[in-house]
Amino acid sequence: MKILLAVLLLMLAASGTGVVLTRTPLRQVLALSVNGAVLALLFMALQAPDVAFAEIVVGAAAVPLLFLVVLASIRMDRSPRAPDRL
Amino acid sequence: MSPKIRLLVFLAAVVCILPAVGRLALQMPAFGAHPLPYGDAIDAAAPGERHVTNMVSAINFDYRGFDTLGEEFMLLCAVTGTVVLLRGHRGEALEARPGIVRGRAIAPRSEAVALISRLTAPVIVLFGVYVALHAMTTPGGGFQGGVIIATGMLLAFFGDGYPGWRRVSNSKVLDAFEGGGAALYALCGFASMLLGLPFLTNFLPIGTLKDVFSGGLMLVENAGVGLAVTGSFLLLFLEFLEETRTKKPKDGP
Amino acid sequence: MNWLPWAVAAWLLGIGLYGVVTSRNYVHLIGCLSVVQAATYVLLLGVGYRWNAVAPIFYDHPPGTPSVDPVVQALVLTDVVIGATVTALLLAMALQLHKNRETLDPQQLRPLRE
Amino acid sequence: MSLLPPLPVAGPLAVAGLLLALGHALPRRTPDVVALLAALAAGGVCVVMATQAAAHPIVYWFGGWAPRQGFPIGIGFVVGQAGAAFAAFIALLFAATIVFAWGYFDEVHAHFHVLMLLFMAGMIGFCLTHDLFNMFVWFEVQSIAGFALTGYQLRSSALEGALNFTVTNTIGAYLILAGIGLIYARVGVLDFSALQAGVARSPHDVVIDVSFALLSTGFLIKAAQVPFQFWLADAHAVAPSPVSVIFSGAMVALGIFGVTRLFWAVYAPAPEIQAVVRTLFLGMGTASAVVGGLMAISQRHLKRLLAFSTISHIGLLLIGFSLESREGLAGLFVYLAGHGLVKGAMFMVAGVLLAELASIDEIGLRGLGGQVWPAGVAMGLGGLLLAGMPLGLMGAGTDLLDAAAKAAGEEWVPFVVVFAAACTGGAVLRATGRIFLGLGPVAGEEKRAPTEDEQEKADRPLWVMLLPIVALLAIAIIGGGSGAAWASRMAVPFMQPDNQGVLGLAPFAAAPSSAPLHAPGTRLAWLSVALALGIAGFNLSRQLLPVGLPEIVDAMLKPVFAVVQKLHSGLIGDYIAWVAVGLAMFTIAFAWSG
Repeated sequence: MKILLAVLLLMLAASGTGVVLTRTPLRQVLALSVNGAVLALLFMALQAPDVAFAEIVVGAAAVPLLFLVVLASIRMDRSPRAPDRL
Repeated sequence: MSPKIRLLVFLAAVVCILPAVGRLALQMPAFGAHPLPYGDAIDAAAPGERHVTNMVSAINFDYRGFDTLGEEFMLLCAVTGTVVLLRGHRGEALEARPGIVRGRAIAPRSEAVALISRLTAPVIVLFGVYVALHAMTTPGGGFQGGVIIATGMLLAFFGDGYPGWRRVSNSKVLDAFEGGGAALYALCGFASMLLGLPFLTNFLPIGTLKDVFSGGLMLVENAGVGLAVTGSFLLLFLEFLEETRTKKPKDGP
Repeated sequence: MNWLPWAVAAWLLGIGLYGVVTSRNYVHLIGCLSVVQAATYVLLLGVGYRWNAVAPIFYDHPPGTPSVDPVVQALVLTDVVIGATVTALLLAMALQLHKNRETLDPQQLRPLRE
Repeated sequence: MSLLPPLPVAGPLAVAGLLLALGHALPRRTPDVVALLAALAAGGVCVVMATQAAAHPIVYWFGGWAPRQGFPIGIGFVVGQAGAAFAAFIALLFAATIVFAWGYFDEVHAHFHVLMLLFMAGMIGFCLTHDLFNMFVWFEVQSIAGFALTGYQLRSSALEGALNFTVTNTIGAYLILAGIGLIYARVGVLDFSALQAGVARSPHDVVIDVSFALLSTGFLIKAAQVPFQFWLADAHAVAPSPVSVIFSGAMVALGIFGVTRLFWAVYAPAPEIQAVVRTLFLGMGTASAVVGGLMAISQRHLKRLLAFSTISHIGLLLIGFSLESREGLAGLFVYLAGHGLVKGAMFMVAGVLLAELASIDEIGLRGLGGQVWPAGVAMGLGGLLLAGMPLGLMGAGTDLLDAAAKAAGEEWVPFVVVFAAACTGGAVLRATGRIFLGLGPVAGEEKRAPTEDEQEKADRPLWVMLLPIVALLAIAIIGGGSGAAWASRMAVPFMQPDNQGVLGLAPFAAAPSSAPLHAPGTRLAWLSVALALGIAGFNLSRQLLPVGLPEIVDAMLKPVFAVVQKLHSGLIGDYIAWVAVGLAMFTIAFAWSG
C-alpha cells in the first residue's frame, strides 16, 4: 500500500508538470484528462471513493470537454486570414 | 515587467519560500498516523442516529448540510454568470432552427460513433440515476449522479447530431431544474424551521440501515442536489455548444 | 515517506503558479489553475488518511471498523464543485475576449491601457 | 433559542433560486422589487440580531447538531454585535445599490438581481459564521458572484479586468483552502472556539503559523493590500457602477474583516503570529495607503481614481487592525462603515456621470457637469469627507485610529493617515472642480493615465439615482457620535470571543477593559483637509501659477509616479508573481520574529 501511494503521488506530480509544460491548448486538454484520471486513481488509493467518482467524471470528462468546445469555437471565430496555430 | 524579469522575481520568491516549505513538510503530523477526532465522532454517530452507511453523504447532507447549501448556490451562481457572459452577445433567444448554420459544410459523422453513442447514452444515464439514488448507502450521491446524467445526455450530441442534442436540452426546463433544485434544498431547510427545529434539521422518518431510502430529509436534499447539478452541467454544455452554432467569419454567404 | 504527500502538494502548487506566471495563452492558464487546485486536493486528502483503514462507507464492513476521515472528503467534494464552476466562468470570459480581440495572449491584452 | 441567524443568509438564497426558476415569467419590474425587499428584510433581521447580541452573542447550531461534551460536530453561527452590525451595513449598501440600479439591467431577465442576491447572501454568511470551512464557502459564493458581475458588460476591457480579478482571487481561494487543510491537520476541528483552544495548546507551531500565513494571504488578496492590490483597479474601473459600489463599499473591506475575525477568534494565542501582525501587517497597510494615494492622484478615469482611493483607505483599516488594541479595532469598525458609505456614494456619482454625460474621463468632462450639479455637490462633500474632515463616521474613525497609534507608540501612523486622506481627498476634489466648476484647463500628471470611453444606460430619472447618494452621505455624517460609542462597545466581545458560551471552554486571555474610549479630535484632521485642498488647488490652477513652478514640481514627483505606475502593468503574470512575493514576505516576517 505504501508503494502504491508513493507511485501514484509521483505519477500525479509528473502529470501535473505535464499539464503545465504543454503550451499548446489542444494537447493540454489531453494532459488535463490524464491528470484527472491519475487524481481519481490516487483518491481510490486514499480510500476516498466518493471523491474519486466526482473527480473521474468532472476532471477527466466534463471539464476537458468544455475546454474542447471552447477551443473549437475559438478556432471558428478566427477570421480566415488569422494563423490557425492553436 | 518583461516576461524575463517576472520569471526572475517569481523564482526569487520561490527560493525564499522553499526553506519554510521544507520545515513545514517535516513538522506536519505523521502521514496516516495522527488522530482524526472529527471523522471518528461522525463515524460513531451517523450509522446509529441517521441509519445511513455512507458517511460522506451524512456529512454533506446532514451534519454539515449548510456547507452544501452554499455549494449548491455557488453552482447556480456560476451557471447564471456563464449564461450572462455567453448569451450577452447572442441576445436572449437561442438559435430558432438548431443544427443548420447556413454556408457551413455539414461535417460527416462516422456511423460507428453514432451507433455506440446511441447504445451507451441510455445506459450511462441509467447508471447516473442509480448513483444519485444510492447516495445513502454506497459511494456516490446527488452531485456525482447529476454529472454522470449530464455527461450521458451529452452523448445524444454525438449520437443524433445537434438537433438531437437540442431536443434533449431545452433551456427553459434546465433553468427550472437548476433553480428549482437549489430552491428545493433551501426550502428543506425552511421546512424544518417551520416545525420550530433549527435550520436543515432531519425531521422525516430515517428508515432502516443499508436501505436505499434511509436518511429521511437527506433523501430530499440529495434529490435537490441531483436536479440542480444535472440542470447546471447541461446548461453549461448547452451554452458552450450554442457558441459553436452562431454565424462565424469562416462561413460562406 | 512521511513527507512525500506534502512535497507533491507543494510541487503542484509551485508548478501551477509557474504555469500561470509564464503562460502566453489564457486557455493554457486556466489549465494551470486546475493544477494549483490539484495541490489542495492532495493536501486535504493526505491530512485525512489513516494507514490500513477502510473507506468511510459501512455497507460491507460493520460500522465500528476504523475508517479514513469522511469530513475531509466532504470538503474536497465542495472543492471539486468550485473547480468546475470557476473553470466554466473563466472559459466563458476567455471565449468572449477572443471574440473581441482575436488573441488570447495575456501579454498583448491589457485592461485600460492607453 | 433565537430563530433569526439563518434568515439573512438562506432567505436571499431561496429568493435567488426562485427568481432564476421563474425569471422569464415575471413582469418587468418584479425582480427589482423582490431584490430590494429581500435586501431590506435581511438588513432588518441583522439589526434586530445586533440589538439582541448586546449582552452575549447568539449561538445557533445548524441541523440541531449542538456540540457533544465540548466537541463541535455541526456548523454553528455565533452572531456577535460586530458581525451583525457589519451584516446590517452590507444589506443597507445593497438596498441603496438596487435603488440606484433601478431598471439599469432590464434586458437580461433577473440574472443581475439573482447574482446580486447571491453576492449579498455570501457576504452576510461570511460575517456571521463560526466555522472555518463554512467561512470559505461563503467567501467563494461572493467571489463567484463578483467575477460574473464584473464581466457583465462584455466590453473587451471588462472581460480582461474580470479575468485578472478571477484568476487572482481564485488563487487566493486555493491558498485559503490549503491553510484550512493545514490547521485541520494539526487541530482536527473546524469550529473557531475549538480551533482557538487547539492553537492555545500548541502556540509555537510551524503548521499553525503557515496556515495563518496562507489564510491571511487569501483574505488580503481579496482586501487588495500591497503587494496584492493590482487586480482591484482593473476590476473596479470596468465593472458596472452599481457593482463597483458594492466592491469598494463592502467586498474589499470584508477581506480585512475576515483577517481580523480570524486573528481574534482563532490565532490570537500564538505569540509569533501576534508579532507578525504587529510588524508585517502594519507595513503592508502603510504601503497600501501610500501607493493607493499616489496612484489615485495620477488618474483621469474617475472609477480608477476611486478604486485606488479604496486601496489607500483599506490600508488604513489594516493599520488599525495591526495595532492589536481595542482603540484600533473600534477605529477599524467606524472607519470601515464611514468609508463604505462615502465611497459607495462616490461610485454612484460616477454612475450618474456615466448615465447622464456618457463619459467617465475627468479631462473630457471638464465644465460639463452643470446639468447634474446635485451630483457635484455630493462629490465635493464626499471629497472633503475622504480628505479627513472631522465630521461623521470617518472623522470619528480617524480620531480612534490616531488614539490607538499613540497608545501603541507608533507616533508616525497619524501622518500616514493624513497622507492617505490628503491624496485621495485631493484627487476627488480636483475631479469635482474640473468636472463641475470647469477649472484646471492644463492637466498635470493625470493626462498620461489610461482612460476609456464607456457609457451606461440612462433611462432612469436623476432623482432615483440621487436618492441613495444623499441617503448614504447623510448616514455617514450623522452616525459619527453614536457610531464611535457603539464600536468601542463592540470591540470588547470581538477581541474576547465567548468560548465559554459556545463550547464551554475557558477564554484564553483576560478581557480588555470595557470603559468608554476617549478619543480627542486632533488638529491633524484639519491639516489633511488643508493639504487636500492644496493638492486640488495646485492641480486646478496650473495656468495661473508662475510659469516655472508647475514644471519644477512635476519634475520632482515624476520618478515617484513613474515607478508606481509602471508596476500596475495589467498583466496577470505580474500579479501572480507579486502574490508569490507576498508569500515570501510572510516567510521572512515569520523567520525574523520566530
